[in-house]
Amino acid sequence: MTPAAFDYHAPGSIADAVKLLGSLGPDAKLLAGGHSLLPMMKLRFAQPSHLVDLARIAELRGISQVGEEIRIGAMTTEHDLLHSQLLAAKLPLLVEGAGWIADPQVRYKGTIGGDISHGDPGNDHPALMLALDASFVLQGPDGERVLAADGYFLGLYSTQAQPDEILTQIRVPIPPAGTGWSYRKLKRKTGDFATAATAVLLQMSGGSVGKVAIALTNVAPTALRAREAEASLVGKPLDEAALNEAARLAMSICDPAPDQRGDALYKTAMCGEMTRRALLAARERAR
Amino acid sequence: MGDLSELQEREQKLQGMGTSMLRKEDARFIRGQGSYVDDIKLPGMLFGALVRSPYAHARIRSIDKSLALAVPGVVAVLTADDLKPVNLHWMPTLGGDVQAVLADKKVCFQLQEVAMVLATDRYAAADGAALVEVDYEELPAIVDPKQSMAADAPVIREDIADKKEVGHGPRTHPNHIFTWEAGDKAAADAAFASAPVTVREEILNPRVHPCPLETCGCVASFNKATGYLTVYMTTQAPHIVRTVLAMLSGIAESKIRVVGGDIGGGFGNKVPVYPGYVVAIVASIVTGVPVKWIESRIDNISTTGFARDYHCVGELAADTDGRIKGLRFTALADHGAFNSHVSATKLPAGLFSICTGSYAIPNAYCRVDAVYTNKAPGGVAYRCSLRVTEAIYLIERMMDVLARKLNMDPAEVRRRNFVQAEQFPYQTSLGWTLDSGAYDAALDKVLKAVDYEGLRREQAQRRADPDATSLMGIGLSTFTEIVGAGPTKVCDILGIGLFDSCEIRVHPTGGVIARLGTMTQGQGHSTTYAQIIATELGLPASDIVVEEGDTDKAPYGAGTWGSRSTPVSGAATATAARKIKDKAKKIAAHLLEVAEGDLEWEIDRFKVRGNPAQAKTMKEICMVAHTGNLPDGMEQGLNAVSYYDPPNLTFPFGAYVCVVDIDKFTGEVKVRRFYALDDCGTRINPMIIEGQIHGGLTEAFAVAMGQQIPFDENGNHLGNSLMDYFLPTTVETPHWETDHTVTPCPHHPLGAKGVAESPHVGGIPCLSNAVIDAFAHLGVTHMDMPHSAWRVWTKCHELGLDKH
Amino acid sequence: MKVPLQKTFELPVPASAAWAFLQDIEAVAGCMPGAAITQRVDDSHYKGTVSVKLGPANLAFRGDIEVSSLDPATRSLRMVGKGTDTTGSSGASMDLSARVEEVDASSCRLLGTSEISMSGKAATFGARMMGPLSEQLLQQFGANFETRLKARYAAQAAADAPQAPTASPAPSAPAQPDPPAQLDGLALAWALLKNWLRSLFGARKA
Amino acid sequence: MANTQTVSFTLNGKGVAATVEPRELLIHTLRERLAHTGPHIGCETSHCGACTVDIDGMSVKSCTVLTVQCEGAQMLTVEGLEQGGVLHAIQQAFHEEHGLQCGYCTPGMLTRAYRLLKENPNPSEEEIRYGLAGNLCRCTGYQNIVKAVQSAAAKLAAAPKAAA
Repeated sequence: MTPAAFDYHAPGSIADAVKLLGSLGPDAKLLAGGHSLLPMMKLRFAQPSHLVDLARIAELRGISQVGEEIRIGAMTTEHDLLHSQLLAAKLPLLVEGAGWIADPQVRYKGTIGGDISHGDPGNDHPALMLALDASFVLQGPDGERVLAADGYFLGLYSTQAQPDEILTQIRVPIPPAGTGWSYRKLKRKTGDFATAATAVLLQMSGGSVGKVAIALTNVAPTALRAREAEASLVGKPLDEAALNEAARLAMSICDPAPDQRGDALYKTAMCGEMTRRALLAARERAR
Repeated sequence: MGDLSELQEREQKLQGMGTSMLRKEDARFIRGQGSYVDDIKLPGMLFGALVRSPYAHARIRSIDKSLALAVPGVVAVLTADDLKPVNLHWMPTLGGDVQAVLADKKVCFQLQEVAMVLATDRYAAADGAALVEVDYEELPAIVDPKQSMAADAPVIREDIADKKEVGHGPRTHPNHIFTWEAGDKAAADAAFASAPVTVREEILNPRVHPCPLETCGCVASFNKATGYLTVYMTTQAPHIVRTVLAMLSGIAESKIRVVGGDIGGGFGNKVPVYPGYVVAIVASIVTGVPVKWIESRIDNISTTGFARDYHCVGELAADTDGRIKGLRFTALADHGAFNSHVSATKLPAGLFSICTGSYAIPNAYCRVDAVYTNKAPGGVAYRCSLRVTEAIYLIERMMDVLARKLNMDPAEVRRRNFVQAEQFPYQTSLGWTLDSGAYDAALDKVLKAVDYEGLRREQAQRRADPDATSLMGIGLSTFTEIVGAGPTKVCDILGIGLFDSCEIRVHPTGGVIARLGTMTQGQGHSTTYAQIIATELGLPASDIVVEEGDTDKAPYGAGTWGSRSTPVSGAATATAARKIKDKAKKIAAHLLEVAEGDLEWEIDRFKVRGNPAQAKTMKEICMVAHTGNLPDGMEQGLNAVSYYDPPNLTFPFGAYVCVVDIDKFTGEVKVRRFYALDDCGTRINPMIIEGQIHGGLTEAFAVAMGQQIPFDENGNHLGNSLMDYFLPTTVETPHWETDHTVTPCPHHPLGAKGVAESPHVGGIPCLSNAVIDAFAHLGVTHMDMPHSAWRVWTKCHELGLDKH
Repeated sequence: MKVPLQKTFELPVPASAAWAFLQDIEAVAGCMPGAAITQRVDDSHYKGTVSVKLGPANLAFRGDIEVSSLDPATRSLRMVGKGTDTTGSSGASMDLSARVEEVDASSCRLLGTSEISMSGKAATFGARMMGPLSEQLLQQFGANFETRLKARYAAQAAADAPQAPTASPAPSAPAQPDPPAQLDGLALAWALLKNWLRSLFGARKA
Repeated sequence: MANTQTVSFTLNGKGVAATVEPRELLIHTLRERLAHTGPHIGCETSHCGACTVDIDGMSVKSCTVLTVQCEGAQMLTVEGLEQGGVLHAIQQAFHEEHGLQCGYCTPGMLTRAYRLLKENPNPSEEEIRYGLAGNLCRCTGYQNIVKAVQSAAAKLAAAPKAAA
C-alpha cells in the first residue's frame, strides 16, 4: 500500500503555512502526526495534491500556563501530554485521556491538534475538549479566531475550521482545585478506537454534585456533550439513582454507527456504562 | 567407568536432547540480518501489483490496460488472456479442484486476482494497478453456505458446472464440492435410539485467518539462457511447491529451485500455492527479468489461506452415568469459491474423524458436506493438522454440553469416558489407532495444581452473590491431538506420500551438515535437529549445521505443517544418524580390533565392554572415516540419508484449565488463570517447547476471543485489516502457566510427538468452555466464538444480567 | 452494504411541470451532487460520473445509468446507476425511484426512495461514512431539483406568456444555465451543522 | 521521477542521503535504498510495529512516516544496536530468554524495548506490557519477551556498577 503522488511543503512558520494553504487551494491537506491521514492515503481514500507538514513549526509545539489557562500548541504530541508535569498537576484528565490513545509509537507522533482537526468522532480529544470547555485558536488568511470546543465539531470529518485555516493552539481553563476527573474508554484491543468512552470533570459540593461536565466519544457523528445528563446530577448526591439517570440521559443522545465494535444497542449501553464508571472514578478523585 | 562429573561435562558439551539449548538461529534475527523474501533484491527486478475485484461475484465484460500502461515505470499488464497461451490462467489446487490464476471472464470472490501490473518499483506498480479499468457486471453472491445448495442458488463455478465430481466423489449440486463420511451410521443411530440421554448443539467454528506477521510473497527469476527458474518464496513446503510448479509450467523439476529462506511465521497460511506466485513466475518467464510480488496485509487476510468456516452439529448419546454410547457429528464446510483447501488426497475433510477425542466412544459417525460460496478459497490448517481444531473443539464443547445435561461436573464426565492407560494402542470407532496416553494422570495433576474444587466453591459463592458484578467461568479441555502426517498408505498430496527426509554429512573434524525436507518458520529447527544429531552421534550441537528450504540442497520432503517436523523429520534425522553411527561402530571395532558386539556407546564414544580405557571417540572416528585405515571393502565418508515413512501419526495430549471473570456490564472477559499441561512424549528442547506452547495458547486466545473474518450480505469484507482483525498485544494476552507429563510415543525412534499445535487445538475449547461455563447456571449450553465483549455482553443483556 | 433512504420534497410547481422535468434525465442526474452525465447512449441508457468528498476522503465513480421504468400514468421513474471508482477498488450502485404526486393545481411533492449499495474498499472501510453521506446526497438532490425546476418553470412561464409578440419563440433550453451542483466538504458541513442544531434542539429518541 | 527531493539524515551514526519522491515511506527508503532490511513491513496500517525505528529519541512506525519528513533526523535501527561487536543487553536478553521465534517482529520489538528502557530503566511487568503494546508478535505469546525486557533492565542496571 502506497500513497498516490503529491507535493510536499514544510513551512517554518504559521504565517508561511497559512499562506501556502491559501495558495495551494482545496487539494492541499495539513500533515500533523500523519497517523490518520497517511493510512487513508495509503488506502487511496485520500489523494491530496499537496501536503503541508506542520512539524517544522516550532511555535506549534509546547505546553504552558498563562494565567488560569493552559495553552497547548496544536503539534504537541500525545507522548508530550502524557509526560507533562504541568498537565499532570493542572489537567490530569488530559493526561489520562492521552494514555488511552493508540499505542506508544503512535503517541510519539500523534498530535492533539491533528486528533481534534480530523473531526473523527472516534478520536479521544474531541470529548476531552468538550468536557474541559476548551477553545481552539484558528489562524487563517483573515487572522485569528478563537472558537469554543462546544459547537466546533459538525459531523464526521467535519469541523468549523475552514479549509484555509490552521488550528494552532488549544486553550483550556484550569479546573478549580479539587475537581475530580476521569476518562473511561472501552476498546477491543490496544490501538483501537473506543467502542464508547466518557470524559468527566466533577466538582462535589458537600455531599452533592456541584458542577459536572460529561462528554462522549464515538457514539454519534461527533463527540457529544451530555448536557441533560449533567443537569440531572447537579445538586444531588452521586447515588445509584442519580448514576442511573445520568447514564440514561447520556444514552438518550447516542446515535452510533454500527460496525465490528458493536451494534447501536451495545455501543449505546457501553456509553451508559462508561459514563457511570467515569462519574464514580471522578468522585473518588474529587476533593 | 569415567567419573560422574567427567561424564556430565562431556554430555553437557553436546547440548543434546533434553537440554534447553539457546537457539542457533537467533544470532541473525537479533541483528536484523534475517533474510526474508521481501529483503531480496535482484538486478533488474520488477515489482508486480495485483488488480483485484471489488465484487464478490461478477462477470468481467472487458479489461482496458491503456491508462495503466501509460504510467511511467509500468512495463506490462498481465490478464488471464495473456496467461492463456502458456495455459497458466488456471492451476490445479491441492484439494483436487482448479483455481483461476487470473480471473477468466468472471470473479467469484471479493479481491480475487484479475490482473498484474509490472513496474520498475512498487509505487509505479500501485499507480498502474489503480488505472486498470475493468468493466464488471455484478452478480448475486452467496455468502451463507447454508444457501449454497438451494435449488435457485446462483451457480458460482460455471467452469465446472457439469463436472460430476471434483476429486472427492459425486456432486449433487453445482455448488456442492463433496460429501465425506466416516464411521458406522447405523450403529450410531441405534445407540442414539436406545440411549436414555442425548444432547445436540449447533456449533460454529468461524472463518479465521492464521495471519502470520509476514505476508505471502515471492521473487521469481527465470533465466532465459539456461532455462532455470529460481523462486524465493514464503512457503512451508518448498519441495511440494516445486513439484506443483513443474506440473504447471512444464519446466523440468530439476531446473526449478525453490528457496524458502527465512519465513516470518506460517501457521498454515504458507502451505498452498497462490495465484500471486504463479503470475510472478509467468511474468518472469515472459519478461526475462526477476519479478517480486508481495501481498499487502489486507490481501493476506482477504484472499490467502483462511481456516475453519465449519458449521457443525454435535450430538452425543449417553447413559445416565454419563458414559457415552454414541456420537454423531456433522459439518457444513464453507470452502469458498475454489476448493483449494490443503488436504491429503484420501482425506478431504482432513483428520476430522479424530473427533472422538480422548474418549472411548463405541459408536460414532461423522459427515462433512463441503460447498462453494462467493468467498475467498482456502481451508488451511491454522496451527493444527487439517480439521483437527474443528474436531476437537466439537468434542470438547459437547463434553461440557453433556455434563450440563447430566448435571455432572465436566471433569467427572471426561474421566468416565477417557480411554484408559491400559487400553493403548486403542482403536477408535472412527478408525484411528491412538498409540499412547495417560489421560487420567494428566487431568488429576492439573486439577490439583489449580485447586479445582476450590475454584468451583468460589464459583458457587459468586453465583449466589446477588451483588456480584462479574461472572466466573471455569473451562476444561482434555484433548488428544493427531499430528505428524503421515503414513504414506493413508496420506498423500497430489500422489506424493507424506514421508520426510534427512541427509547427514559428517566431515573429518566432526563438523556436521544436516539437510532436511522441512521448512522452519520460527520453530527452531536449526537447534532441535542439531540436538537430536548431537545425542545420536556424540558430536556437539554447536558444530552441527542444519539446512532446510532450498530444494537444490535438501532431500525431498513434504515440509513443515501439521506439527509434522519432529514426528516425521525428527525420526528421519534419528534414523539417518543411526546409519552413520552403525558405520562408525564398524570403524571403531576395526580400530580397536574387537568385535562390534564388544563395543558399547557412551555419550560421545564407543568403548570396549569391560575395558573402558580402550575407546574411540566419535571425533576420532570422523577423521578415520576419511582415511585409508578402514575395514576391508568399506567406502570412505560418514554420510547417510534417510526417508522416513511413519507407521502411524502421533497423538500428543493435554489437560488444560482456564478461569475467566466476565464483566456483566461490558461483556469483557478477563482470563484470570490458564494452566496448560502438555504431553508430547520425549522432550527435545524444553525451552523451545515452552515457547511453542505460549505461542499456541496465544493464538488460541485470539481465535476464541476475537478472530473472525466478517462479510456483509454481498460478500464485502467488513474486517480485513489489523484495525479489526484481532491479533492480541502484550496488554490483552494472558499469562500462561505450563506443565508437562511424558508419555513417549511407542513407534517413534525418539519417543517424540509433535507439540506446537496442541496449545492451539486444546486451548480454544478450554477458553470457550470457560466463557460458557460462566453462564451455565443460567441454562446456557453454548455460545459461538469469538467471545468478543460485544457478543458476551449481548448474552448478559438477553439474560438481564446487566441491570444496575 | 446497503443504505436505504426515503425522502419527500414539497415543490411549489404544478405536478405536470415537475413530471416534465423529471423526464429530463440529464438534468435530473445533474441534480445529484457531484454527478454528471458524460454520454447519452440512447433514451434510457447513459454514462456518467459521480464524485463524493468527505473530509480528507474522496471517491470518484464512473459508470452506467439505466432508466429502467418511466410511467406517465403514475408520474414515476426508476433509474439504476452502477459504477466502479477510479482506482478500481470500490463499486457503488444506486437504485433511485421518484414519483410526482399532485398536492393541488400549483404544487406537488416529489417522493424519492433510494438504495445505495457499496462494494469493495468503500464498503470495508467507508461503512460509517455511508449513512451520513447518502442522507446528504439525497437531501441535496432534492434541494437542487427544486431550485432547477423552479428556474425552468419560471423561464417556461415567461416564454409562454402571450404579451410579447416580438419575442422569438422560446427555445426548449432553460433561460439560464442550471446552477452547479456538487457535494463538497463545505456544503456537507453546512448540512451537517443544520442537522446538528436540530439534534440539539429537536426531539430525540429516548 | 518527476518530483524528487534529496533527504539527509544520520542512520546508526552515519550520515546518509536518499533522493525520493515526497510520497515515499521511510520503511521503503530504509529497506530498498539504504539496504537496512532489519525493519520489516507487517501490516501497513501502523498496527503491528514490525517497522519500528528510533527517530530523535522516539519509537516510530516507519511505514507511517514520509522520508521527506526525516531531514536532519538522528535515526537508529536494529542494525545499530550492536556496538563495537558487542550485542546490546536487549539483544542478548532476547536470545537468552527465548524472546523470539520466527524473528520477523524482533527488530521492531528490540528497537522499541531499547527506547522503553531508556525512558524507564526499571519497568514493572505492567509497564513493559503497556510499553510494548504497539508491537505485535504472532509466535511467542509475549511472555518471554516480557522476561527478556526485565532481564535486559537488570543487565543494564548492573553494567555501570560492574564498570565502576
